[in-house]
Amino acid sequence: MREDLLIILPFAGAILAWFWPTERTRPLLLPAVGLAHTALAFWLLAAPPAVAPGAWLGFDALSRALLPAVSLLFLVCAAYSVPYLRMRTERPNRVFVSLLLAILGLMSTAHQARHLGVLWIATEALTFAAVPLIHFNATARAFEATWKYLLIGGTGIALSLLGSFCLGYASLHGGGTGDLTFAALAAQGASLSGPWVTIAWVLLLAGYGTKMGLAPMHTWKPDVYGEASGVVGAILAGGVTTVAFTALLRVRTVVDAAGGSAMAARTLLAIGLFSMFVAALFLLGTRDFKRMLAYSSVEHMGILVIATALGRIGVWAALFHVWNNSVTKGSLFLSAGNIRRAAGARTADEVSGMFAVTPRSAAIFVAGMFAVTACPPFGPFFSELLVVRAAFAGGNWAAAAIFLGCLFLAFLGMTRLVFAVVDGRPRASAKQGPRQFRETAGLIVPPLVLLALSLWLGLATPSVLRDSWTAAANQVFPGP
Amino acid sequence: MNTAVSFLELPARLAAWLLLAPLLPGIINRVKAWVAGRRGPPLLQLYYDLARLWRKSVVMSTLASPGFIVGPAVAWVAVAGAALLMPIGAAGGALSFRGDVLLLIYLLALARFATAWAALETGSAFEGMGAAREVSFGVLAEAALIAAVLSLSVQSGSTTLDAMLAPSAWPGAVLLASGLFAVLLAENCRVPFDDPNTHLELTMIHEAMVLDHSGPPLAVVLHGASVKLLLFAVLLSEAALPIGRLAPGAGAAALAGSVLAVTAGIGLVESFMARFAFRRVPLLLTAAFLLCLFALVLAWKGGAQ
Amino acid sequence: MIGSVNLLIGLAMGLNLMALGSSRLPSVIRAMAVQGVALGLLPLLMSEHFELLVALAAVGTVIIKGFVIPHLLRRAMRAANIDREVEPLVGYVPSLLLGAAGTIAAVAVTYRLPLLPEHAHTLLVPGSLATIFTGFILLICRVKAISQVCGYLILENGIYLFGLLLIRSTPFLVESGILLDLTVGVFVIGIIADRIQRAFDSLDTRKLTVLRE
Amino acid sequence: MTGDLLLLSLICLAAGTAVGPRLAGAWLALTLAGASAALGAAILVLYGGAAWEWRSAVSLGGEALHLRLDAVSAMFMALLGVVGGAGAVFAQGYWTDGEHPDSAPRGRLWWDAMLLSMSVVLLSSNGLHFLIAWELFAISSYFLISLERERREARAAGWLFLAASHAGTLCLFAFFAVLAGRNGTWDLGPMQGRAELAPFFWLALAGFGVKAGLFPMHVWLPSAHASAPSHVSALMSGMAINMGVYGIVRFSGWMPAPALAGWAMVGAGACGAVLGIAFALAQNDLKRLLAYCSVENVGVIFMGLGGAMLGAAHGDAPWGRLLLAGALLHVWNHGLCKSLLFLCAGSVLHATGTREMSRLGGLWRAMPWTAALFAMGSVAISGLPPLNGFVSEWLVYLGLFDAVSGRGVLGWAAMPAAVALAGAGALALASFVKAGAVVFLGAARTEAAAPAHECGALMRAPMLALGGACALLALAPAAAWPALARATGAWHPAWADPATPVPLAVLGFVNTALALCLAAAVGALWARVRVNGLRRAPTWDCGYAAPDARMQYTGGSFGRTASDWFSWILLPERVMRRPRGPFPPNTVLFERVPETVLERLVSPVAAGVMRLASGARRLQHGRVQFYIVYLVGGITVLAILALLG
Repeated sequence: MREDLLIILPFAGAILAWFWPTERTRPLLLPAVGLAHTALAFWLLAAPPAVAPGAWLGFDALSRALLPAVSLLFLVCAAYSVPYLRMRTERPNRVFVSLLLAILGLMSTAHQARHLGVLWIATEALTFAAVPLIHFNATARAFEATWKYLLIGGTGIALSLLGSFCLGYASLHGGGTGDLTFAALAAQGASLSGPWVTIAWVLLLAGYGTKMGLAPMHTWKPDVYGEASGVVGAILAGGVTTVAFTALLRVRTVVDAAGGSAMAARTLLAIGLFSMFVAALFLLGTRDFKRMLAYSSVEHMGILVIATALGRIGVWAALFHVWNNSVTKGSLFLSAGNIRRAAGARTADEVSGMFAVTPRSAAIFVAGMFAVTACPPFGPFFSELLVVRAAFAGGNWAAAAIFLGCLFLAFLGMTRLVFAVVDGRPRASAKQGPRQFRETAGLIVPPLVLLALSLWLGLATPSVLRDSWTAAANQVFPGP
Repeated sequence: MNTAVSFLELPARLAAWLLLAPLLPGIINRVKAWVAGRRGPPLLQLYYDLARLWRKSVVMSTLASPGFIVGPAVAWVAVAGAALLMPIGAAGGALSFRGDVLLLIYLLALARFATAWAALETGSAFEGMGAAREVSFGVLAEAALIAAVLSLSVQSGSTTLDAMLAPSAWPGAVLLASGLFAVLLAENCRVPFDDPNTHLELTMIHEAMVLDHSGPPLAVVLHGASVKLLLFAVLLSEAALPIGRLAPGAGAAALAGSVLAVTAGIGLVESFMARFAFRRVPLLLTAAFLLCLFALVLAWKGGAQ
Repeated sequence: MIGSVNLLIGLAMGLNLMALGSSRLPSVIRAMAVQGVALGLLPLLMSEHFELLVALAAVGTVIIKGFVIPHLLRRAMRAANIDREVEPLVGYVPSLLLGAAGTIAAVAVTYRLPLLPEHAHTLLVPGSLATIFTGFILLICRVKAISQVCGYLILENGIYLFGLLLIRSTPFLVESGILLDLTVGVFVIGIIADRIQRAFDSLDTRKLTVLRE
Repeated sequence: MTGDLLLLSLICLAAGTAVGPRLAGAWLALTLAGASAALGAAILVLYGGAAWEWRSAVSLGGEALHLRLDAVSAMFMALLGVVGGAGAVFAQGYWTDGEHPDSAPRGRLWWDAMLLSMSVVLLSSNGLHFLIAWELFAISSYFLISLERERREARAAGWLFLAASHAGTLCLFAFFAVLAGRNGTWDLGPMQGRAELAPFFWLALAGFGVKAGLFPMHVWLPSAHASAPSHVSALMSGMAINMGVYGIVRFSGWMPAPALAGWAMVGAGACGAVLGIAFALAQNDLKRLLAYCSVENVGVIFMGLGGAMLGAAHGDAPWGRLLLAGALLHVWNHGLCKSLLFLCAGSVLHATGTREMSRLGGLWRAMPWTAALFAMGSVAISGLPPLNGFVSEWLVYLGLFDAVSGRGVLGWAAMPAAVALAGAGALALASFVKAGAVVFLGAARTEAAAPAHECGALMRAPMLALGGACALLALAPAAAWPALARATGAWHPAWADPATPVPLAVLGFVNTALALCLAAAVGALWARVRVNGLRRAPTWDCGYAAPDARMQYTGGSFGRTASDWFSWILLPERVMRRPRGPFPPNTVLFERVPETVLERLVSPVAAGVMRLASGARRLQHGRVQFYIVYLVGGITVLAILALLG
């Protein structure tokens, strides 16, 4: 029941928001619902419910390991979006608020989906629900970004549908009843038709990989993250990508059960390393600090996928990294949003000396940059170190070497760009911002909280989380 | 190792070194005069000069700091100290301990540092040239010197001057002696590296460094130079000949003889050679370094089988 | 019955080539619409005993694919008052040849695929592969936003066709999923196309290259 | 007792980090307290003997805290205390809130942060915590180097440092990850039996070598040390690079090293010693000269370490121990002298506002203290008796001589090393005669040097303290032996014998006697000059009518002879217009000595990578059709990967 509330609550909130009378108070629904949702999620984390084996929806180990992170990120972003929408009174916020809540509901659904079809429907609804949020700014650039998001994301979604059909057909061909719950598919195991499983895996990897933003399917990401507002960027990068990653994990259990484990690992490792490499190259050159965040997100999706290829320890590290990445990216997106708003520009050619203009946001931005490039003592350092360790333990020397090399290039690119933005002398335009930007507590505390969370996750990972990750890893890799 | 220092011995040695040293330039000049068929200056000329300088008053550049006076004193003490470390035949050194050879070399380096520093006090371009040449050629000379003592230490298996300088005659000795002789000429600014009694500042090394010195400081500089010359002469003789193994009397005689021979050799070189162009000086020093290096390899290989 | 199914699928495959070859947007839209109707009818033919839900879903598909979407697109086209030329990136003849090659390849590939006996003799798999391929060609080779939308919808048709393989096992899921996809997707796409046209007063995607490195 | 002192020091430094930006006075007190507590703890371990070890149930990042201060880390901890404290005092006079309202508070914060992280690095005996502290140390040094954010030069130097040190850190990532994987725990400790770990020592060598500025990984060092505020340069050069040395000492002692590593270290050390000082000789920027001199000394230290590893590998040869002791003592000596010299340079910079030697001169009159201390530092760093630099180089020499006399194959390593050491020593002498003379002697070359003033007491006190420490180590080197004996023992159990193998006491006696004789001689000569009478007159000008300050020998011309021998690697860039004709137009001479490894080796590679990157970025051209092509291509490749193999 509680787990259903996770889904019902946000949708109810969305509907409420749609019919809410006043523009000024509507945003308050976001933190309200977010708070309830987070409380519920953590309660479930502490006291997980039993899951009926055949259920289409259920709060199983995997959703227990990941959903709270998404919920937490949403809560903080919701808190941030209240003062943010105060600043954006020129735009009506009905669609924004209700769709944000709807997205939360859809994310909860997708995380809890134990059925191939339900998972797909939720993901694809998520894709389309995000569209109005992306062109919230209603600029020409925003529409262009939306268009690309739609076309590429839609194609990806279509491919994952095809993949789902193939998997279903694999089960049918193997004499299955066509029950598309993951449990049933995994139970069917070796009798699944091998070729169809392989085709399904490739299509699903490509499809959900498009949602995650793995190279070379990442092309929509910089445009969207660059044009969308900080809140939306944070939720897309920290929440929606997580959904796609969960989907891949669930599918992988089936593929492993069908005996395609080696093939899955091979493809995951390849696409992960490629994503990291591409992201590193782009990070080296980009001058736009919001697009930089997009490429960094591509890099971290690559890290997740690589970790997934490295067996159970790898998956454990990946789950850990999902939490770290969500909170750290969140703080980066929010502080970057502040800086962008204060400077009125987004490229290092137009922005500099932000330490003088927005000292707090700049400090958070720099700290978050160090955090996301795996500098201790923040969370990502620990998870990425675990990934490296897993790679060495598995004897993947080349993979580990490429991994570290890409980390290095990414670090070079990000430090150069970030310090170019925060250091030096502020431009005259930024001195008195185009739209008098003030660093109010409401705009500073949320990113700060996320940063603190990243620190806390690294230095004192709560045992309940560790246990949940262990359980999830065991669910992804059953058996000894 | 006898680290005990008897109270009589030390002053005696010191006196010997300090009093005998100024003879050498005199001898060299006599030899040159004899070759050139002139009468030349008296043998004790340097003693007279030192005495006169010691009584003179001092003219000091307005730019110079007290370092201008300190430098010569430091250099003189360093050279004298090095001399005390130098074993004299079987008698050994005044103070002998493991690794004293390095102290000796670095005391000479200290002297070089002090002289160059004092030279630059005046801000004169001549002293600048002299100091620059001194320290630059010093690099090669020091490398050669280290190679030389390293070969001695390999030969004798010790790093104590007493033991190192009492070797049995060995094939490398000739190489070593020739190398050391070249180093001696360079370190003491003799022809062909430098011409002590030229009067064209642009071509001088040591003399250029002390252009502005006068009175007692100049006396100290000149005396220190002569002590250094004697020191190298002794080092060369003892490195080349097995003096340490002779009976005390014979040893002393042999030592004195060989020092005289070296001095005369210097005089002959100065009479028969012209000063090299500066760009050729490094070549000559490198040659000296290589000679010492060959000696080293010879010693190292020789002991192997 | 297999015969009639194959007939419809064959028709759809023919429409693929028409969509590829036609130089005018309206005919491309028409091709897409007719294809949608044809495929929408298939489930009614394939499920031997009548199921209400399936029937509803089928009808819905026919309505949306056959009438709503074409209407939306025509409206967007009219609003954008763009010339009706498709303006291909790759010419018609090459794309036609490509499509034909794709169709042949699809048939060839199908023989390599392990299929259940009852599907082995239908054109389902080759038809869907050919249609998907066509969709991709349109997506890649056309510059007009609307023709790309058509490409996307044809791609969807192909996938729908493939989904019919599962019509026996999980009929309702397939139907409803695809239905949802189309409704939401097309509405959104329609809206965005509309907005883009207002923002750029054109639906030429070559104008949409501001966002780049 | 040790534990309490360490705790006290950590607490003080943490508190200093917290209050630094606000309260300068409290910060100074806390920093001094912390530094002296660290020093005290180190002395307790070094002379009390017992290593201190502490395991706690408190876990950080899932690992239980495990701290240890043994003789090896205590050697470095002691230096940390001295340099950190001295630099802090100096900063109060040198980088005041009044002159730098923006950066001074940040400087105080990062100073303590850096001291704190360095001491945690020295203490932590757990790989994970070691890495954390190591990276924090790197980041805080970055912020210290680029303290003057508004200066592009400082920013660039800081970024170069950050990039280089991150490359090293990633090597350490791999290194510790492998160790953790092979040992099954992050806990660190002696793992000498595990021969299979040997190849991973290379990772450590790369990772720590970058931080130590081991040639040719020193590319970041000159600009970082030159552009940082001088007290930071002192800390960087006196302590930070020694952290890299610490890493090597630590892990070469704890794990088996490949046979080749010792040779490589001796080779790199020898090259670094000679080439580093050659670069120094060619510099015109006073602080760059000092920075390159650090490269030289690190080279000397690595010669000793590499030799020690060879000695340990060849039957624990006693000369190996001499080399190790010499290297460790040289860490102390170099740290003290070099921070002293950087502080002197700082006071020059503070007084004149320029680091270019060619614009200075004749400063001794205005700043006698600085001049005298710089002269002392120069003698010490050139390894001349009676000062401390000689003592450690003497130990290294003895080790090398014995190694050659051993007549083993190792002679091939020791012989070149000894010659290189001699050459480096002589070149160092040349460099520092040049530096001291051009800056402090003669006449002021430009008006920049004219309004110079002696530094205040707050800046003079730490300089005097460091000078005193140098003198102490020089006159009583035997006092350092117990510490060295314990350190060598902690590094290699076979080398724990407390008896001195070499007459350090005699050397100390000789140094003292020498110092006394020098004083006496100087006094006597001075008295004699007084008696005879002293007259001041212009420098003898060989008939020139008007001697001019610009007629003086410049640093460039002074070092020219020797640096020409190294022009094959220095590759100096000269722009020269000689005077020609009866009425020559104004002549020009511009000289610049680039950082060859950086500009001829690293930059081209970086440029290549950037070309690749900009090529890749052209793929993000915004045409959505092609994006779909990428997508299809991706699927195809994935399919091929899935089906093949």
